[in-house]
Amino acid sequence: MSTDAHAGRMTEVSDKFGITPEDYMLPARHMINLLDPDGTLRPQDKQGTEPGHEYPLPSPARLMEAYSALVTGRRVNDQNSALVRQGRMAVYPSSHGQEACQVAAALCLEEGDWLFPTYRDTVAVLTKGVAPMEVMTSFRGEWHCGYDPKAYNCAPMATPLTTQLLHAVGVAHAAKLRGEDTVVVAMCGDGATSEGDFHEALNFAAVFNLPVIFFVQNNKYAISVPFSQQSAAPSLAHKAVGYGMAGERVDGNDLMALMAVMTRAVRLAREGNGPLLVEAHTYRMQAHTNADDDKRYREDAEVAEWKAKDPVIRIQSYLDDAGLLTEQATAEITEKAEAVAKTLRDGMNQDADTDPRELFEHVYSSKTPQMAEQQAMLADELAREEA
Amino acid sequence: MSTDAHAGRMTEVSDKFGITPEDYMLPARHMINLLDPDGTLRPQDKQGTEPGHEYPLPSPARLMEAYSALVTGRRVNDQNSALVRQGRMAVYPSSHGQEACQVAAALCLEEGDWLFPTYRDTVAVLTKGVAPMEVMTSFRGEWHCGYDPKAYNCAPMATPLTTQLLHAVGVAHAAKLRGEDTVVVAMCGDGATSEGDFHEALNFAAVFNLPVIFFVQNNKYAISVPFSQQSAAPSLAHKAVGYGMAGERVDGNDLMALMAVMTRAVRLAREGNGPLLVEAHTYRMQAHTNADDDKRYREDAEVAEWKAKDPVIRIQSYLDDAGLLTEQATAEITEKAEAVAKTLRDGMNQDADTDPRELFEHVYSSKTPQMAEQQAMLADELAREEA
Amino acid sequence: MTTTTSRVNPNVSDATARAAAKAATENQPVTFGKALNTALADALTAEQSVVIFGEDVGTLGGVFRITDGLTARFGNERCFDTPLAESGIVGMAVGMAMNGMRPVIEMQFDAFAYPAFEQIASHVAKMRNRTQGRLPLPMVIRIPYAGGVGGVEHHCDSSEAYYAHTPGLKVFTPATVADAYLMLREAIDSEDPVVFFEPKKLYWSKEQVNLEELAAQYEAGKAAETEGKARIARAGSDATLITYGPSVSTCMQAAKVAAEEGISLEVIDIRTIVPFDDESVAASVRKTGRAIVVAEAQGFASVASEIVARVQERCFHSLAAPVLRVTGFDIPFPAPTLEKYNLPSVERILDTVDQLQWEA
Amino acid sequence: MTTTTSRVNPNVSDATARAAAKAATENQPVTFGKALNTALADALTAEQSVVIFGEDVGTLGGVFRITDGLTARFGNERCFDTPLAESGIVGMAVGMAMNGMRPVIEMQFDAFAYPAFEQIASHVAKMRNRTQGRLPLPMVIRIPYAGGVGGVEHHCDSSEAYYAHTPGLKVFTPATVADAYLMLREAIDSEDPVVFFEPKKLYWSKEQVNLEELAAQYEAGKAAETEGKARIARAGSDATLITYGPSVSTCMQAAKVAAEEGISLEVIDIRTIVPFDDESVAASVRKTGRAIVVAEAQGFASVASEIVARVQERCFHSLAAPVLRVTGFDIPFPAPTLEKYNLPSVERILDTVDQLQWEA
Ligand SMILES: Cc1ncc(C[n+]2csc(CCOP(=O)(O)OP(=O)(O)O)c2C)c(N)n1
Ligand SMILES: Cc1ncc(C[n+]2csc(CCOP(=O)(O)OP(=O)(O)O)c2C)c(N)n1
Ligand SMILES: [Mg+2]
Ligand SMILES: [Mg+2]
Repeated sequence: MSTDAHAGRMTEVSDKFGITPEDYMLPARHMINLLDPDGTLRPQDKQGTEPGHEYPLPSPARLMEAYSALVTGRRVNDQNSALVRQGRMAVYPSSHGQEACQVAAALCLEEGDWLFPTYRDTVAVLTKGVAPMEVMTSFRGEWHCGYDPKAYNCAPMATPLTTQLLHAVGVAHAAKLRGEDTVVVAMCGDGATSEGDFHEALNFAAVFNLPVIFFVQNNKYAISVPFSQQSAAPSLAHKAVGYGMAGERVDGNDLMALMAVMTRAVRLAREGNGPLLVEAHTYRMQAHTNADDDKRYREDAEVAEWKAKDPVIRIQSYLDDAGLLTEQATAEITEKAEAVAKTLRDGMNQDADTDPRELFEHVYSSKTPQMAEQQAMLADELAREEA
Repeated sequence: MSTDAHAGRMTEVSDKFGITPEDYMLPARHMINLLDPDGTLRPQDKQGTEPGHEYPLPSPARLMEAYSALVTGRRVNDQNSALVRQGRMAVYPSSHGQEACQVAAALCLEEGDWLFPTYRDTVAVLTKGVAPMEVMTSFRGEWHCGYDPKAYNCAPMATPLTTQLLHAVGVAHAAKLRGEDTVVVAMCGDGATSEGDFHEALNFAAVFNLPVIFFVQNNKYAISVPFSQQSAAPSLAHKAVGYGMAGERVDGNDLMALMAVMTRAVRLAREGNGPLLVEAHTYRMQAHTNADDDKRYREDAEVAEWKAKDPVIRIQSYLDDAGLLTEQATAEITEKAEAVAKTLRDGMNQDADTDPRELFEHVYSSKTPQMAEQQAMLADELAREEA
Repeated sequence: MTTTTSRVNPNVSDATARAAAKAATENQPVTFGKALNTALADALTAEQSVVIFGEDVGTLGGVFRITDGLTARFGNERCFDTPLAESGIVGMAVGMAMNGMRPVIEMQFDAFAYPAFEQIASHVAKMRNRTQGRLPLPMVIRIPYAGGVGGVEHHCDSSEAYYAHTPGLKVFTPATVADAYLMLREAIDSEDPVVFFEPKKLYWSKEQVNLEELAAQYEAGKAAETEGKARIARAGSDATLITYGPSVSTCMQAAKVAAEEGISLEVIDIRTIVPFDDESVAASVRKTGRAIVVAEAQGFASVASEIVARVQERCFHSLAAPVLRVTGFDIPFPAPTLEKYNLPSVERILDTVDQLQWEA
Repeated sequence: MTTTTSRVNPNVSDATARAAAKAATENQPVTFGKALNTALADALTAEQSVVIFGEDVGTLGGVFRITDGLTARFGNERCFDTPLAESGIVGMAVGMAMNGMRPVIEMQFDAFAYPAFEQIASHVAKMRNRTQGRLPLPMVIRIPYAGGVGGVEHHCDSSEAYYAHTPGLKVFTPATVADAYLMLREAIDSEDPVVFFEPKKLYWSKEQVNLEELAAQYEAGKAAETEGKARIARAGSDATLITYGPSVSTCMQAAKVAAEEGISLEVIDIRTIVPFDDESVAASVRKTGRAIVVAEAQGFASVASEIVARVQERCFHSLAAPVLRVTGFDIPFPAPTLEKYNLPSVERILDTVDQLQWEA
């Protein structure tokens, strides 16, 4: 590896593991993968771990917590898709098939840590604790994000791709300047890694040595564009070395591996080792949104192949084999998921109650004369309409 | 190295050299450096070359051609700085100390190839063949770039950092679609690599497999900001792997190494092996521009250290030792340089002859009614003034 | 028009293309989207240097299907997907235009063109001028824009003012099916960069238009030019509604209702914001003596402001009332539950007509 | 004002700061640049959550030295350099403002803010609204702008219209040394994001201003508010020149010359483009009956257009002539040899005054 490298901080970190900075920064030779598609634990030498890239198995309790969130996540995805079909919701970008990533992104964080989600990360936001109807506000077609980001330490789900990664860096930087040890998980998709803001965010995080985990769900498509047309890199995790940070690849349908990798990433970041880039290999099982027609750009066979790697079934078999899925546990988990689904059904079946006059209330901290004038004009129209 | 990597094209290329794709993409362990600061040829095992990163020495004829351009380049830098001091030119960002990079960037190209320079790359543009006074037009304070980019296959010197790299990609792409084998060298500084456009340009070039050499002059400063605050990467050349292209580091004050590395890069690109990223380690010996005061942010000692590595003296000693610098050769080279300097002096001492009415002529292909109206108004003012 | 020797594979002969267009257009009403699609296909056929690229414009045919079928018909070298990066798309287009191509690129939605703003403002707009005319940049940036389709945040901006304010760009926006075809052909054939705004609510609107005939006229140089030529969409005598893009249809409806109430409104469809047709607009307002500018974008420092300023300057002594505006409010676009309160509506236009100081 | 517990090292006591300011201001005229610098220092002192960052603002003190000495005095955690990336700077500022800081960031030159346009238009402007007021973004984006300093291409843009057209942003631009101080303090203390335009030709202009006194007044809440309050820079009765930023001084000169010719011009300095002071402007024009809007930016779809539109709407029946404009031409800024032909000049303003249809 490069001996002229001036990888200051990375040298310190890699020294702890007795490897070169570049071996620390580059992802492990194989992606981290603890469970096989059928739910069996892989032999240790097949897990992809290696010196400097070691991942102890998560505890049963933690796995069960994650599994419960996963079941809820799947239920929520499918409930929301149904609500869209019924015309109760405007649009929904489902993460069906990616729920293990979503759950791990939220559960790896501790009290006070922040999450920066995209439009596809409903399940992560829910898992972070945001109330179901609040999460879904914008997808109903309301004009605001629906929840208080500061109450949940969870940013609004970002629509303009990649832009939120820089906000994540800013949140971490502010915390660091105040001496708080906040860790931030910033999410984006494979397509989003092509935007300039991705580059700027990773570079800022590395230069300021901030505890940000950039978590990329590589679901193989950006709407219709396959990954092969998005990047020619060996993997997205390989980009880390270009910023002087550590990168890792993980099986994004393997909840156990995700929990292991993300938990360790958060710990490393919190300990001051700088940002990390984690690429999860997963698959978008459904269309981009309900408005998309994925038959136009991919084969059913490809989708079927990934169906066999379903993250829910995989961890379920493992937990079942491990004797953790007692009847009671299963019932409780199902009940929890159903309760959330019911909340969504009930909520969505009520019409949102929005007052158009509010449109002028939050543009500025107090209404400018122009805002007041325009609001008055609208109020007058509404009054005449009602009269 | 990563075995899960799907580095398609890079695998093919690296196979030719019998190394892994990542060993091909990552820069060689040491930067390529053929001449010591005192001009002696380094022993082969100290040149930084290694399998897949092999650099035969340039021929004496080619070195002499480059040396001549180097001498002219240095002369031009110093002449221009003098003209600025005399108030004959508005601003000049000198590349004093970086001339070897500039010369190599232009001389590695062949007929029909394109160069994309920045504001600091006057010497590269001159070496590409643009007439001296044309090159200097914009620095005199005129409103246009002064030369015909298509006549010289040389883009206007870019002021908005990094933006030109994407234009370079476009020029290469257009040529490729027409089946032309045009190679493009796109230049930028260390600071410029932090902009989002750097990322987008490299990614586009790699995904479309275009023959573009991204040539970064890492002169250690972006105005006052030192490289350590610009990037935490082991080197800028390490960024290549994140795009699936090859990166290399070269001593930017070693004309021989630069010629070797750039010539090979152009050849590889022309043969269809995709884009390359070359980082030249050099130093900005003078202030950012005449308007800058570098005493505010760096020590004299640092500058002095680099003075000892001057690219002109280095290659001069080598050529002298090699018996190539005959009295006649030296005289011819000096004369050539002086002739260019004289052209600049004479040209700059004449006032530019510009007609304000022309400001409306090139905004659109033909004047809109609004342009015509505004031009008429100005013409009327001018007429009244003259009257 | 620039012609370049090209190895790009045309794939399909003119005759086949015409036949396809014929089948598609002869007997049935044509959508605005189909007119755009046909214009792109015809331009690809007519000119080897035309290339189309952007996000999802290849296999998928664009999220609005405006490039539908072009990759299949013309090959992946003429119409292709790029990585997801708007600055990259525009910047690469600049380079391609520098090197003999005529790129036609798509920004997926209005607000997603903003990452490319630097490339557009500093290069697309200025390269010709910077090079004293030596490097023209014939390229088209297509931007689906405006509301009325229930789109969520960032999908409904009316961003034309940013570009109209930037010297060196032309800004077109068609409002009819025929104009969709003709103006896109003109934009592609222009030697200047054109930002081409497509009112997305019109994509599915239909009119009885014979595209084949239009194409033949255009290619024979017999179609009336649209650049810099406002269109009198409806003649009237009492007041002028000056508008463009998505608001033209709203103004037409308003004029219809007003007519029933005995007020005769003239409706002018600007068509090209840059260059602006001062002559037609001023002639109308001098005739009617009253004017309202209608546009969806927020009003402050907008194209509507500019039109008001120009009209009052040119028609001051003909004006019986100040020139008024009906525009979007100065708030972020409130998609979708409340967008109707923000969009210029027939009622709001008619209310404003009432305010034009009619003598009793 | 948001206060946050902070471990940021203040480094220097209020008293020391005051003493330094005192020495600097008491006996000699103060430059516009020094007023800005002092405002930044005073804000850093007053409020722990204020942080300053950007390109070259640390050690170097900015290319115009507006942040000179701040890193030395307040430490590298309060005023620091970033990597070279404008979208990164603005985007990071958004996140810091989300998390309790009040970032004050510098764009090195006007045209180099364009790479950040996406972050500014889609986030800085909209975050408060998107979150129903729950995530205010108190931040200031300082932009040196406009011409008159012989700057080369991309260094002299007047880009205020792009931001003024974007709802959710406030847009300030001071024209006097006192306003430079007060308006920057107000901008930093605002709960809303402010794009703060600094006319770079004024950086070295001097006035006799006691900054220490001003600071004391401001901090005691006794300084008159500037936001939304236009300033009558010169009273007059025959016509009103409405202007801002770099053009205020030109208008003042024009008014002086006009006075010698017996014409009394009122000069209004808008100060804050958003929010706009309709009241003061309309009152003046109703009084004088004639108005000219003067601004450096290209005129098409500009702030000047907006002002014309507002004035003619509000003052129609008081107007003896159309509201005219003197602006930059609709061309890329022609720096530096020919910039004088583009900039609004005293002569061009007086010519325009002559066109205001004065009865014989
Ligand atoms: C800046 C920007 N450009 C374009 C879009 C339109 N768009 C929305 S999602 C999407 C694809 C994103 O792909 P990826 O990042 O892989 O995320 P995924 O949808 O697969 O989760 C595109 C192009 C956008 N939202 N923002
Ligand atoms: C987009 C943009 N931002 C800021 C600037 C102002 N600027 C001009 S040169 C420079 C530093 C560039 O440093 P580097 O890329 O290392 O090139 P060098 O000047 O060292 O050759 C800066 C910040 C600019 N020209 N363009
Ligand atoms: Mg994806
Ligand atoms: Mg540099």
